[in-house]
Amino acid sequence: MRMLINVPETVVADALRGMAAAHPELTVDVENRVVVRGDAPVAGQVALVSGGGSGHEPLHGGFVGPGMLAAACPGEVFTSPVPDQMVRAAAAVDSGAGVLFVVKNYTGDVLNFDMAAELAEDEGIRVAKVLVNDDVAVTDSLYTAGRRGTGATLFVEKIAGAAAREGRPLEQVEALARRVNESSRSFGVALSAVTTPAKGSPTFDLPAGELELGIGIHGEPGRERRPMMTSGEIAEAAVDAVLTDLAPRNPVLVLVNGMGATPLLELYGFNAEVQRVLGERGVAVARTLVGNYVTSLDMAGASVTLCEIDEELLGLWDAPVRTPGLRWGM
Amino acid sequence: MRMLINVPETVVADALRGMAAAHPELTVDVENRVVVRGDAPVAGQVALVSGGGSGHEPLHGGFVGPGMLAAACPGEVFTSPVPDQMVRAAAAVDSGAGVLFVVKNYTGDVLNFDMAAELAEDEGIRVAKVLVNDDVAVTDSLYTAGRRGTGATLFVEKIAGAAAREGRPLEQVEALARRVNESSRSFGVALSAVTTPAKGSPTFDLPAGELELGIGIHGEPGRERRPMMTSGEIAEAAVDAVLTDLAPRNPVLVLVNGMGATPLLELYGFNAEVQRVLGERGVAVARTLVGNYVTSLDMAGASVTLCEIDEELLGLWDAPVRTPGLRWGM
Amino acid sequence: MLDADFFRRWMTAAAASVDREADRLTALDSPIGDADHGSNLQRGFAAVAATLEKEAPGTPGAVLVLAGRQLISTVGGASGPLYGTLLRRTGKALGDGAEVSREQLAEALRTGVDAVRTLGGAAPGDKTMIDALVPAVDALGDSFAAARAAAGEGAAATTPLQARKGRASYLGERSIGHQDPGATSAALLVAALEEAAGE
Amino acid sequence: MLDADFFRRWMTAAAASVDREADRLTALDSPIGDADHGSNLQRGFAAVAATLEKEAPGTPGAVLVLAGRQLISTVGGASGPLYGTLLRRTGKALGDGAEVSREQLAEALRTGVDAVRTLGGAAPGDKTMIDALVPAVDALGDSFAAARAAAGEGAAATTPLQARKGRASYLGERSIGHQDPGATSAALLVAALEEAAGE
Ligand SMILES: Nc1ncnc2c1ncn2[C@@H]1O[C@H](COP(=O)(O)OP(=O)(O)O)[C@@H](O)[C@H]1O
Ligand SMILES: Nc1ncnc2c1ncn2[C@@H]1O[C@H](COP(=O)(O)OP(=O)(O)O)[C@@H](O)[C@H]1O
Ligand SMILES: [Mg+2]
Ligand SMILES: [Mg+2]
Ligand SMILES: [Mg+2]
Ligand SMILES: [Mg+2]
Repeated sequence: MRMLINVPETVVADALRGMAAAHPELTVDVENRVVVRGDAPVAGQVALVSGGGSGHEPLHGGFVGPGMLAAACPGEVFTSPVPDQMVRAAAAVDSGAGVLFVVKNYTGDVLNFDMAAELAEDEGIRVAKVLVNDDVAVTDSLYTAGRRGTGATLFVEKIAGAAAREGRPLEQVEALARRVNESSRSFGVALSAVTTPAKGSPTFDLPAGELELGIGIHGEPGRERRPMMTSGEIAEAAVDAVLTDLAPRNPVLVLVNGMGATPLLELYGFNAEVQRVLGERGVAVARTLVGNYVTSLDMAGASVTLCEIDEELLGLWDAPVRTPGLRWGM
Repeated sequence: MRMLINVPETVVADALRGMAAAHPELTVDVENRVVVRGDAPVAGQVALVSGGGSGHEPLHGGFVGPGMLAAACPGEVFTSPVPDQMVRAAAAVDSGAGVLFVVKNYTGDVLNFDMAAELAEDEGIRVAKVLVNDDVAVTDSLYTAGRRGTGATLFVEKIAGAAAREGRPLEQVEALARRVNESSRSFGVALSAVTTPAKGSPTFDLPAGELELGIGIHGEPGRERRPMMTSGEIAEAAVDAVLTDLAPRNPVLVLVNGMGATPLLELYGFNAEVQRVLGERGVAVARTLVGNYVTSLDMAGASVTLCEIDEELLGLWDAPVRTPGLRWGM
Repeated sequence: MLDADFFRRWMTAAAASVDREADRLTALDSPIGDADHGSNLQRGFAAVAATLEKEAPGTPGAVLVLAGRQLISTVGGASGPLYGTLLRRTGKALGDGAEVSREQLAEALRTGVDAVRTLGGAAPGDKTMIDALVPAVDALGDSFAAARAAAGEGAAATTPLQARKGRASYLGERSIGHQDPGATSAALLVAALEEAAGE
Repeated sequence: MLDADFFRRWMTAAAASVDREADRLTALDSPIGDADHGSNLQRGFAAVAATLEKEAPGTPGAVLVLAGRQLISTVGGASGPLYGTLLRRTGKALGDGAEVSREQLAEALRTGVDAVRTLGGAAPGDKTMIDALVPAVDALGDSFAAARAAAGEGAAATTPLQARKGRASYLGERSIGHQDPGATSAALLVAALEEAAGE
């Protein structure tokens, strides 16, 4: 085990203590596992609440703050949080304007957030939900649990968060979030398996010199294993996979996302290839974000997310945001 | 080889192309390997120029922008840049107010920047230099090349960059940079070796279950190999090593820096332990930064940097900065 | 007849068994999942055992409702709401009598399993816990031993299946050839019934 | 006597030898350095060979000055300025005659090595390229073969030393037991002299 931890059992609690120390502007409830922006509830603003298994940092706790999430609920590593967390978060951030749950489409997240929504509504909180399901590696059919939520979560949380900050009503924020999700598609590759603290060894065996195409963010293998490809070939595979499902006529936001252990040097080089392929396919790029945003612990690899936008969405994307993981304009 | 690259020879050029695409606010000269803020030269402002081997991203290219570096010169992976790059960068950013070279203390960096300074002065540019040498794992003596420059580079570049933005003269910016360096100390640990693109295999053999104490950022082994320690024990070793050489009476800036492949979840957990130890040692903390800032490609591990500050330095630290890697207030 | 004590023994036996088998459950969850099923259930059933000891509910139904709630509040993931619902709905179906027969339990458990099917949308053959639970409920009318055997066979029979629900479904054909972790833990849960009965 | 052509052959032979041995040099730079010495010199000497072919300087001194400048502009790291200075200062010391004797070369090379010592601050025994260069210069008065042998021995003798300069010095006692990459490449450079002389 090559881990900078105390014991596997306290990994999430330890991280929350460390977050609290580094970010006094957040209120971190370590015991109940809720990260809330320090000034919540904000009068007149819809509050975005998200959450999911830990191990994808900065998602979601690192996206709490003005212009993005009002609160985040971290579960155990790769395990959806429990309903109690979301109910507590909703109660802490609701100003009366309502709460939007941003839920990545995994069976566990969906079931736990659904239960939380029922319980929160029982407490008199207005709750809307948006499901993020952008991963084209999974076919959305009767034969699967449906497309997974991955990189588009960042776009949904940022853009809907900006709309909430403008004071738009719950229905509008929800509709916008849904539109961002529907306009977004992702595809990821892994160059190494992931090692969870609880297991202590790689979740699957990926020999050097091979890669997994179409991976998720939970250390599960992909749809296909292939001999190693160049950065250019991977960019072609990823972009073309995304474009089979999304045919943008407007410019796109591009997220070139690292899975955790791929150096920024390589990510930027990969971005050069992604941009080349987009150019060759006639896709115009409005903004590009390169970095480790929706990660999978120490997995090496990357994903590409495209989000087709219009003037409204671009304005909301560019709007100020102030969180540990994404910050500009304030 | 688990690398997201085309061929080892083009890794740096590819990354620069990808940076150019993601950051239109920067001027990236891919052929000559110089990253310059788009609005340079800025009248009346001293210009900071740094550089070093690639593989430490976001350092240095990711710290180019208002409030930090005017330009950066990336060398090959782990290889100091050549003087031609620094001369070109200095010429591009000098407004007449002079240029400050921020140089990490490695033989290669020192020699190449020295040659560049001579050449730039021949071209009529006023050049001052500050050496960053904060790593307490190396004794600064006749028997070594002197302490290495690591995490403190970020503090020097940020604080001196803020002073330059205020329009302070070259001598003052230089003196301030030197003061930040002298007030800073670092210590790092590695949980895995690093794999460079050119070599394609780990630079040394570190069995799982062992760690290296007192490492640098170039994949060199540390001073000592030990059986695996807990996050809390590592925090004690690192903080205590720093405090043998720095006895802060004022509050400190804390950088809990990831070496590249250690997940943010673990880094935050490690920060919790670092803060605990600092508290136990009676060191007051003014600000904490947690993340991958001064990296070593895909090395797992972390370093701790402390910088003792006063009101002036804190004000400059908090001042707005707008770069790809560090951004707040604008 | 089965009293509250039997149901507490069931949960304690399940907790012990899940604790013993946690690494194997997580290992099964690695090639076709996210390597957390063992630690998820270990955490959940430890909490169940602790709560039952503290609160000591007096009827079979109350034991299961409390256990189910506890699972929902501590497990997370897919298995938390699903197993939580299984126990909670089974417990509710048992009503508030002080004792129930094995046949009543079988019937209540069928209600619980139906609730799991409704919640998760999985049918038999989808390579989930359902594939162990359904045959177990069918066999429970005969004996605890028969239920245990049926659940074990159901779990083993998931190996050649292609997953259509849960995380394993992302793998498509690559999910074939691996036993489902949830079906495996369901078989442990059913086996614990036999243990509780002391048979 | 040695003309410009001899010096071009020297540089070409050095480039070929560094190219052949690049992986070994990088491997030596791994346990006590940063695993780039081979690719550094490979890049640098390839550039030297290309420039000499294009510009074809006419005197021994001009060949080395140009080669040295090229190394400074393309290698980076510690070895770029050091080897660049070595060749540049040796070239300058050779003056602008069309031919030089082996003895003149030995003298000029001593000037070059002294410049490297001044620039890098390393003394013999510090486990650097100096440990191969100094004995080579001493032996060059005898013959190219003697210089080659002396440089090789000097490089080999760095193995038991503790480094006091360069990256390897960070390792303290852990640098003992490894041959210095720069001393090894210096020995290649000296050996290329013999090759250029066709001896
Ligand atoms: N929709 C579903 N219906 C029934 N059981 C399911 C469903 N989805 C997943 N499961 C069961 O849950 C098990 C996985 O549980 P666990 O690993 O704890 O949760 P997660 O998949 O969220 O990590 C699977 O092996 C499967 O048996
Ligand atoms: N101060 C010095 N004086 C002389 N030679 C040095 C000095 N520092 C380093 N060297 C030589 O340079 C070699 C390393 O070169 P290289 O790997 O290319 O540069 P870097 O150390 O910057 O990565 C060492 O093996 C040593 O022989
Ligand atoms: Mg899970
Ligand atoms: Mg180097
Ligand atoms: Mg799982
Ligand atoms: Mg080197």
